[in-house]
Amino acid sequence: MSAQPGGRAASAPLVGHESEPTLFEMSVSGRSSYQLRTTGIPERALKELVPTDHLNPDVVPVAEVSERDLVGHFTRLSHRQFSVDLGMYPLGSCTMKYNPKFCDAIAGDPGLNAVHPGTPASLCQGWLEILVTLEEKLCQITGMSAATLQPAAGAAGELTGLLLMRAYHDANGDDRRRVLIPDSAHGTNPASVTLGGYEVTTVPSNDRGLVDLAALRAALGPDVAGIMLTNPNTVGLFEEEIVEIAKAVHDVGGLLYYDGANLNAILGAVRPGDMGFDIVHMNLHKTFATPHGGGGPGAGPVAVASRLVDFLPGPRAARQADGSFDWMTPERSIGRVHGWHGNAMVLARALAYIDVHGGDGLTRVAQHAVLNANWLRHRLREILPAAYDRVCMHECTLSATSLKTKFGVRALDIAKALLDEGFHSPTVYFPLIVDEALMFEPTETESVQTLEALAQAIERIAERASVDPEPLHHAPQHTPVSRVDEARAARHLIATADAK
Amino acid sequence: MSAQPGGRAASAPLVGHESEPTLFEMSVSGRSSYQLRTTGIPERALKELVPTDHLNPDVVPVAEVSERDLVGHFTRLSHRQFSVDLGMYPLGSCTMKYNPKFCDAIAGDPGLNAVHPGTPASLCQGWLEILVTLEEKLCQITGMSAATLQPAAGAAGELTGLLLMRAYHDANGDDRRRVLIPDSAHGTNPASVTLGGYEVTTVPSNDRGLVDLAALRAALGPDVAGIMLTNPNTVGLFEEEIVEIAKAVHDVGGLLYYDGANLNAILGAVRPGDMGFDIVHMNLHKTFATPHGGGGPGAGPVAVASRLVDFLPGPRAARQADGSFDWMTPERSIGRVHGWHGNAMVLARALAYIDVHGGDGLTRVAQHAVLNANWLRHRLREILPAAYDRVCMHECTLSATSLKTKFGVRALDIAKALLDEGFHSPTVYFPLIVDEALMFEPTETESVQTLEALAQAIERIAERASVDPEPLHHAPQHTPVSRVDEARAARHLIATADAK
Amino acid sequence: MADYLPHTSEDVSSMLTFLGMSSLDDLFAHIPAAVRLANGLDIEPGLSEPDVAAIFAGYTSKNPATATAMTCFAGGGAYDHEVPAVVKALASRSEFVTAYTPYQPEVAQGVLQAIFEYQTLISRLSGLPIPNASLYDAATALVEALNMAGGATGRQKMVISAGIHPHWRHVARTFARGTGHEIVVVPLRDGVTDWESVDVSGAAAIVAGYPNYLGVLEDLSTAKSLALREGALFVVGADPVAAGVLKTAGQWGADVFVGEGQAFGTPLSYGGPYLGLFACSEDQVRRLPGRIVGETVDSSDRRAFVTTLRAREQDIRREKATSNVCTNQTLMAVTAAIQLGWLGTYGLREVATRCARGAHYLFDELAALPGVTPVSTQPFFREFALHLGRSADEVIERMAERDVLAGLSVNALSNGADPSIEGSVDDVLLVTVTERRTKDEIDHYVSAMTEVLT
Amino acid sequence: MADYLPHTSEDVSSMLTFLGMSSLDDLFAHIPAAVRLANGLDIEPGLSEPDVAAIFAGYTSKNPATATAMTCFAGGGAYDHEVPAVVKALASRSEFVTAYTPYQPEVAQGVLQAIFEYQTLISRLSGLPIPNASLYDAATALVEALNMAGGATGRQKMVISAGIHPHWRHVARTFARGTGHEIVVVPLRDGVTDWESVDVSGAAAIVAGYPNYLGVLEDLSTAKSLALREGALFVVGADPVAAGVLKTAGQWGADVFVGEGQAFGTPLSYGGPYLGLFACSEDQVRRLPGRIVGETVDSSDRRAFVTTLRAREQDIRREKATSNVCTNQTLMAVTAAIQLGWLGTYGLREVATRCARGAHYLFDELAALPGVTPVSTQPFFREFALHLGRSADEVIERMAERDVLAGLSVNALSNGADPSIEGSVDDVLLVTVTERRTKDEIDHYVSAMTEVLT
Ligand SMILES: Cc1ncc(COP(=O)(O)O)c(C=O)c1O
Ligand SMILES: Cc1ncc(COP(=O)(O)O)c(C=O)c1O
Repeated sequence: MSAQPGGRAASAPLVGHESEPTLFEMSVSGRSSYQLRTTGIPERALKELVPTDHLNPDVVPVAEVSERDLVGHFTRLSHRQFSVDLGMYPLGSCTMKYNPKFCDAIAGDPGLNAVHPGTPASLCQGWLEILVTLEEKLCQITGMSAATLQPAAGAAGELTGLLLMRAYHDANGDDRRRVLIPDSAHGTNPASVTLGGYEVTTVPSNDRGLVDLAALRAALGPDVAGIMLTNPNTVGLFEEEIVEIAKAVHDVGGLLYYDGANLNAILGAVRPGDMGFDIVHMNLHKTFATPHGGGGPGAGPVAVASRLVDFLPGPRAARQADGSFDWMTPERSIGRVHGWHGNAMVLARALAYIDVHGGDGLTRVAQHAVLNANWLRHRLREILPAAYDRVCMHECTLSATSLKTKFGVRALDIAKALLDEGFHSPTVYFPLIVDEALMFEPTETESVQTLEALAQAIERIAERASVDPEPLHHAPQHTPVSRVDEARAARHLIATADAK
Repeated sequence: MSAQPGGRAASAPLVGHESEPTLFEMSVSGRSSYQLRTTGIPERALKELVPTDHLNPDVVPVAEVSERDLVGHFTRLSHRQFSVDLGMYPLGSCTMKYNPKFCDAIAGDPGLNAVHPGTPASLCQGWLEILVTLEEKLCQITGMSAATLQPAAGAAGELTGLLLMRAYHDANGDDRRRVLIPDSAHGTNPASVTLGGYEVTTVPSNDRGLVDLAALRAALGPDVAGIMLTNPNTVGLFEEEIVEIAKAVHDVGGLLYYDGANLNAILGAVRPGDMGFDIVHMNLHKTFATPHGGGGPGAGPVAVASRLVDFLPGPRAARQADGSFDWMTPERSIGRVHGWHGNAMVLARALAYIDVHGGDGLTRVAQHAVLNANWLRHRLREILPAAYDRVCMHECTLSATSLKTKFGVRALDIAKALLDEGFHSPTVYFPLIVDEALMFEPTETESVQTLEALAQAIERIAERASVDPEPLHHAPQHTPVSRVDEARAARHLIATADAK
Repeated sequence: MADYLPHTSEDVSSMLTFLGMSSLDDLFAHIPAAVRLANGLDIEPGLSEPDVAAIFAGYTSKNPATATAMTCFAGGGAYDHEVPAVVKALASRSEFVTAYTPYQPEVAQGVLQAIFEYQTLISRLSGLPIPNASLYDAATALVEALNMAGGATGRQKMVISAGIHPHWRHVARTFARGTGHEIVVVPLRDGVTDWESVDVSGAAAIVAGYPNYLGVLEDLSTAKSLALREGALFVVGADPVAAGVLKTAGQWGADVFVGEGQAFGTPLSYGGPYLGLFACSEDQVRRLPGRIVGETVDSSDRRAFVTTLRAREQDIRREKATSNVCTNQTLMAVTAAIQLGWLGTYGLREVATRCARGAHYLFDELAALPGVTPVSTQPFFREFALHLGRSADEVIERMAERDVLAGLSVNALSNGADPSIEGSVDDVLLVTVTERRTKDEIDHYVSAMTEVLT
Repeated sequence: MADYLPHTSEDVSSMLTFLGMSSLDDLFAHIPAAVRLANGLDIEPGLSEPDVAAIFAGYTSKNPATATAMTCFAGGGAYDHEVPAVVKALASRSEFVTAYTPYQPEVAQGVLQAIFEYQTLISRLSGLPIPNASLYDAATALVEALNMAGGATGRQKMVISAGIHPHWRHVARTFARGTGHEIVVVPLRDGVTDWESVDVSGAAAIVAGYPNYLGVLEDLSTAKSLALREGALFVVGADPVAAGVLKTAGQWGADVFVGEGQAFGTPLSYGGPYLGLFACSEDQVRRLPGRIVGETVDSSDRRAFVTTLRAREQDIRREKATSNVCTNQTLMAVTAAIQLGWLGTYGLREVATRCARGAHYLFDELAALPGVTPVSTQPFFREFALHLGRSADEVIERMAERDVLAGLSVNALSNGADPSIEGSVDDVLLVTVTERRTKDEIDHYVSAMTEVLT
C-alpha cells in the first residue's frame, strides 16, 4: 500500500512528533468526498458543449481522499499551529490581540456573506450602510474627512495613499520625485514608495529613536512629495516632534502619510489628523481585532484630509439626501484599487468590534495596551533593556545585545526558547536600527498574570544562558519540528509536491 | 500575583507538557467576560423582589476570567484531548465512526434548535414530522412496528425496554421474575435488569463465544420474563442459533430484547425483528454517527413488535389522517421516560445521516464495517490471535494472552503503547469472558491504509515486547500526561477544586 | 449514491482477496438464511448533503415558533437564555465533540479537566460536596435521587411535592414501576406544598422544588424537618440560575440536589440533549449514580484527572451497580462549564436578577388585567402562573399570531388536573421571563394579551 | 461599557504603581498637549454583543438579495458555489484563523503545510511550476503580473484583452499611475479579442482571459504567438473552476497565470476577502511577488515547511522588493486547499461540467426569447452575455421582484461603453450558472425573464 494513512494521529503533538503526510500522499485513486445537489438538468457530455481543442487531454490531479481523511488531515495540521487562541502572541507591530468570537458570528451571517458583490445598491442597502457607517467612525477615530475601504491590507493602503499623493501633486501641476522615510520604517513603506513611482530618501533616527528633525529638514526640498511616518514609530516610541515635522513637510508643499499599523496605541488619545497627517491607512486586522488568518486577510482603509477627498478611489458608498445609500465615484478619483469593494467581511467585523467598544472602550484599549507594554518593558529592564529606555507606547523594543556579548545568546535564540516556554516569539531583528531587537507587543487583551509569566520565562532563559548557553542555540525542542533548515529551502526550491 | 496566567500555552502539547491551570486558578476578582442585552426594564434591587430569607447571604464563587483567558483555557484543553477527528478511535463496542459535519450543520439550524419543547404541536409541525419520519425509518431498519424516541441513551433504552416487558406481562396477568443475560453482556444490561425489578440469570457462552443453547434451555422457565441479547454479541460474533434461541424463549412466554449497540454490523443484512426480537434499542450515537460528545449525549430509541406498541412511552408524535402531526399517548403507555421528547437534536442528526446514506448506503456501511474488522483480525492473527478465530462482524476481539505469558506485556500495555503510536486504544478487558481482551472496532470510515498503519504499529509494539518489554509498562510517553495514578484518585477523592 | 465510505471497489476486492473471499456477501454467509434480509432495506436511496439540506429546510419552514421568530416567554425547565458566540465556538471544538468517555486519561485530559471544573461549579451552586459528571436530564436525575434514597433507607415511599415539574413526577412514576417505589405526591395550596396533607411516615425521600415549577419560593425548612424526623433523604430540585442568588440546596439542608442544566449554554433544542444536574452529600458518595472525575497525578507527579470510584458503575458492578447510566451528557456539562466561565460570579448573579426583575415587571402588568388571577399569592422568582379565565392552550395559539410564545399551558404539561393547581387547570398559563427579554418585548406581550383576553 | 479587557481597576493601579505613575494619562504625558484629543472620541459608548447583534440584524434585513433568498445567476469573478459544512468547519479552526504569517516555522507547520498543498494545487490547475502563497484578489494579482512583466522586460507597455474583467483592467490602470505602465486594451469582436486591431510592438505583457469575462472560450495561440514575437510575458487570467477541464494556462504557453480563487470555498462575501491566484514559470521565480512556502527538513531531518526566497520581499529588499505585499489572503488559500481536497480530482471536473451544462441549458432557452441576441456567437463555458434590447439594470431589478438575481449588468461593471462590447452596452446582461442551480431554478428564471421582457 503506497498511500499514507489518513487516520493516524502521530503528527498531532498530543500523541506524537512525526510529520503529517500531505493530502497528495494520502490520496487514493477512486476515493472521494464531494456531494453535489441533484439538479435535474439533462446530462450532456462536455465535448458536446466545448470544442475539444479547448479541453485538457489530461486529467488534472487534485487529490482523492475520503471526507474522514480530509478532516483528520486538517484537524491534525491545526494542532501543529500556534495561534492567539492558544496563547500569548506578542509579535511586535502586528497587534495580535484577542479576536472576539462575536465578530466571527457577525461574519458568518448569510445576510452579509451570501450577498454577491455585483448586487445593485437598491438590493443591498444594508451593506452600503455598513460601509458608510464604518467609514464615518474610522474618520472620527483618525480625525480625517473621508476614507476608502477598498485596500485589502496595510501595504495596499500605503500604495493607495501614495497614488493619492501623486494625484494631488499632479492636480496642482507640480511634479515631485522623492518620498522621505525614516530608517526605522517597515519594509512595506519603501516598497510602496517605489511602486508609487517615487524615490525613497531615508531619514536617520536620532539617539532617542525618533526622526532626526535636523536631518529631516536637510532632506526636505521642493521635490519632496511627502513623508511616510508611523507614529508611534516602529520602535514603539511616539514622535514627540510631530508638530514640527508636520510643519516642516507642509512648508515645502509635501504631504504627510500616516502608517496606521500602530494606531492601537493612540485610540482616543491623539488623532493622526490632529497631528497634521494628510493621508492615513489603518490595519483593521491589527487595531480592530479582525483575525489574521495565518497571514491574511486584512483590510487597509485609507482616510484623507478634505483636500484629498476628491481623489479617493471609487466607487464609494455614500449616504443620500433621502437617507438611502448609493455608489458614487469622486470627480478626480485615482480609480479602483480592489476588484470589488475591499475585504467586506473584514470591514463588517471591524465595525462590530468598534460598536461593542464604543468611544470609551476604544480609548481604554489604547490605555491598557500602552500600560501592558510599559509594564513589560520595566519588568524586563535588567535582562533585556529597552533600546531607548523611557516610556514607550503599545510595544517595547528590547535588545539582547548584552546577552549576546556575555553568553553568545542572540535574539533569535531567545525567540525560539520562548516557544518552548509556551509563548509565541516577539518580532525579532526589526526595526533594523536596533541591535538584536526583540519587539514585544503584549496588546491590551493579555492579563498582568500572563505578562508576569512571560517575564519569568525570559528570566529562566537568561538564567540558562548564563549557565549553559549551548542548548539555547538548538531551541525549541518541545515543538512538532525543531529548527528548520531555511538555507536548504532557498537553495533548492520545493514549492509544490510535484517539484523535486 | 497568585492567579495563574491565562495566556500561556505551555499545556498545549504543541509547545509544552505542563498541566493546564483550572478556570478557578486563573480567576481574578473583578474580571469578567459576560455581556448582556440592554433591556430597558426598570432596575430594582433583588431584595425588593425576593424575601431576604431566601437570598444567599454569601456570593457563590463561579470564576472571574476574561473572555481571552476563557478561550485560551478551553482551546488548550481541546488540544489535550484525543478525538475521532484527530485519528482512528477503534474503541470496540462504541462505533467511533466519522461524524459528518453536515449533521452538525443540521443541528446548528435555529429552525430546529431554537424551538421550545413545550411549543404546541400546531406551531412546530416540522419537528413532529422529523420525529415521525425517523421513527418510521428506524422501524424499517430494525423490522419492528413502532418506536419511542424518548430514551436519552442505550442504557435508558434498555430500562425502557424492560419496563415494556414488565407492562406486557402484567397486562397478561403473569408475574415473571427473571431475565436471562449472557455472560458476555455489557454491564448496562444487568444493571438495567435490576432497575426493571427483575433478577439476572446469567447464561454461559460456549466455546465458540456464543450463547450456550443447552444452558439457555436449562435456564428457561415460566418465570422468565425474557432475555437480553446483543447480536452480533459483544465478542463481535453473530449468534448463529438466534432462531432456536428465539423459539426457546418464546416457547416459555418470554420476550427477546435486542441490545442495538452493535447494529452497525447488520444494517441491511438482517433485522432484529426478523430474528424474532420483540424489543430493540438503538444507539444513534453509534450506528448513526451522532458525535459522542466526550461521553454523551446519545439517543437510545426503542422499537417494538406490534404486540407491544400499546405500551410504548408517551406522548408519541403521530401522523394524522389529514397529513398533519400531533402528539398521542398509547392506551396502556408505561409513561414518560424523558423530561421532554428525548434528545431531539441527536434524533435530527441521525435522520440526516440516514437520509444521506439511504437504504443502499446503510447496507454498504455494515458491509464495509464488517470487512474492516475481518481484515484487521486476519492481518493481526499472528501477534494477537482472535479469541474465537473465524469470521467476525463489525469488531474483532483479540487476545494478548500469548504476549502476556511470553513477555509479561498485558492488553493494557498494548493499549497504552498504541497511544504513543498515534492511535486511540481499543476497548480492553471487555467482554469479560475473553482473557486479556483487546476489542477493535475499526468502523467503515477508516481506510485500509489506516488499518495497515494500525497493524504495523501493533507489530512494532510486539517487537518491542520481545526485545525489551519493560518500557511498555510505562507507556505512553508522548502524551500530555503519562500513566495516571487511578488508585490515588479513588483513595482520596478530589471531585472539586474545593475538596482537599 | 452518497456516503462517507473510503473504500474504492479496488480496495474492497483486494481486501476480500486477502480474506480469501470473493464477495461482501461471504462476510455474512454464516447468518442463517432464514433471517437474512432478502431485498435490502425499504428506504429511499441516499441523497447528497445539499439535497438532504433541502428536505430539512422543508421541516424548519414548518416550525414557526422558534425563539428567533417568536419572543419566548415559555420556561418550565427549558429557558431562552443568552448563549454567546464564544461559548458556541468553544463548545463545538471537535476534540470535545468527537471524543467518547475518557477511558484513556492520558489522551483525555481535555474532557476530564472540563468535567472537573463543571463538577466544581455544580458543587458550589448546589452547596453540596459530591457532584457527578452529568445525567440525561433533570427528570432522570430525580429518578436517580429516588433510587439513591431507596438504597440509603431501604424504603420504598417517595414523597414528592407537586411543586416538582409534572413531567419529572411523571418520569419518576414510570421508573417506579421497576423499582417498586411508591410515589406520594403532596398537593400545593396557594402555590406552596401542603406537607401536612399527606402521611410522610416511612418516607425514603422528601422531594421539594426550589423555586417550585410554578416559580414560587417555598420555605424549605418544613420539608427539611420532616425529612429529619423520618430519616428520609431530603432532595431539592432547584433552578440552577436562581441558585446564583438564592440559598443553595445545601444551605436548606438538602442531601441531594437535582436540576436541569440546559440554562447553562445549551439552546432550547426542542427539549434535548439537556443536562441532568446531580450533587449529594459526602455520606452518599458510594451510592452516587454515573461517572465522577477526580484529581490525581501522573507517574511524573503532574496533576492529572481521571474518572474514579468506578466500582459503583455498571461496567464493573453489573446488576449491583448504583445506576445503569453509561453514556451521559458530557458535552452539555462541558458547555455548562464554558458558559458559567463566561458568565462568571457576577454575570450569573446579574442574569438571575434580571430574570426576577423582568418576571415581576410582567407579573405586575398581567395581574392587573381584568379576569386574570395569580395562582399563588406567594413570592416567586422568575416564573409565575396565572388563571386567565380562558383556555390557556387557546390563548397561546392566539398570542402566537402576535409573534409571542406566551408561556406553557399547565393543562398540557400535567395532562389534565394536577395537585399543583387548585380549581380549574385548563386556564392556567405558566409564564417565564429570562434576561434576554426587553421592556419592549414585555410591553408588547401585555398589549397582545390584553387584545387576546378581550 | 463593553470590552474584552482583562484588567481590573486594582490591576491598573498596581501596574501604574510599579511604573511609578499615578494615572493612565501619565503614559501619554509625553505626547504634545497641542495635539492630544481633548474630549475623547465622538463615538457612541460601547454596546453589549447582543445589542450590536440587533443593529446588524437591522443591516441584514436591508439585504434582500442574498444567495439564500434569491437564486443567484450573477458571476463575473464571484460565484455561488457549494461550500459544504465540512469545509466551513475545518477552515474555521481557530488555529488557522487566529495565527499570523508563519514567521516561526517550528510552531506554524499547520499553516505552512496547508499553504504548500494550496501551492501544489494552484500549480497543477495553472500548469505552471511556481505558485505563490496568495495575493489579495484577481485584480491585484493581475497588477503583480504586469509588474513582473515590467521587471522582466524593462518595458512599459501592457497589452490587455478587453476579455479581462473590466474591474481588473480598471485596477491595472490605477496602479499604472505609479509604475508608469502604459495600458493598451484590445477590443473584442463577437466576444473574441481582436489582436490585430492594436499595435502590440514593444509590449511587456500580453494579457488574455480564459474563458474571457463574457464566458467566451478564445483560442489563445494568437496571443501566445504575439507574446513570443514581441518577447513579452504571456499572462493568462483564467477561471480556476473551468481549469478543472480546460487546457491549463501552462498548456497555452502562459508565463504567468492569475485568477480569482473565491470559487474554492469562500462565500460570496460581498466581494471580499477573496483570493488572488498567481503562478509563473521557473524563469520568473526571482521576480515572484509575495510569499512562497518551500519544503525542507528540521534539525532532526524531519520534513518541515518554511517561507522561502525571502530575499525578494519587502521586509528584506525594501524599496527594491518585487512587491510591497505583506499580509495576504492566507486563510482563503487554506480554505481553497480544503475545498479542493473535498472536491477532489473528479469532483472539480464534475462541478466544471455541471456549470457548463447548466449555462448551455439556460443559454438555449434565453437565446430563443424574442428580442434577445447573444453578444457572441463563439463557444462559451459557464457564462454568457446577451443583448436584451432593454436596460439590463432595469431587467435585474424586475427579476429581483421574482426572487432571481438575473446576472450582472455589463454597463454597471464597465461604467459605460466598453471595448468588450460592440454596440450598445446598457442592454447587456452577463449570466452565470454554477453547479448549484437546478433545472427548476433555471426554468423559473426563463419564465420570469419572459414576463419581464414582454
Ligand atoms: C509598521 C507596519 N507598516 C505596514 C505594515 C503592512 O501592513 P499589512 O501587512 O497589512 O500589509 C505592517 C504589517 O506588519 C507594519 O507593521
Ligand atoms: C453492548 C452495549 N450495550 C449497551 C451500551 C450502553 O449504551 P449507552 O452508553 O448509550 O447507554 C453500550 C455502550 O457502550 C454497549 O456497548
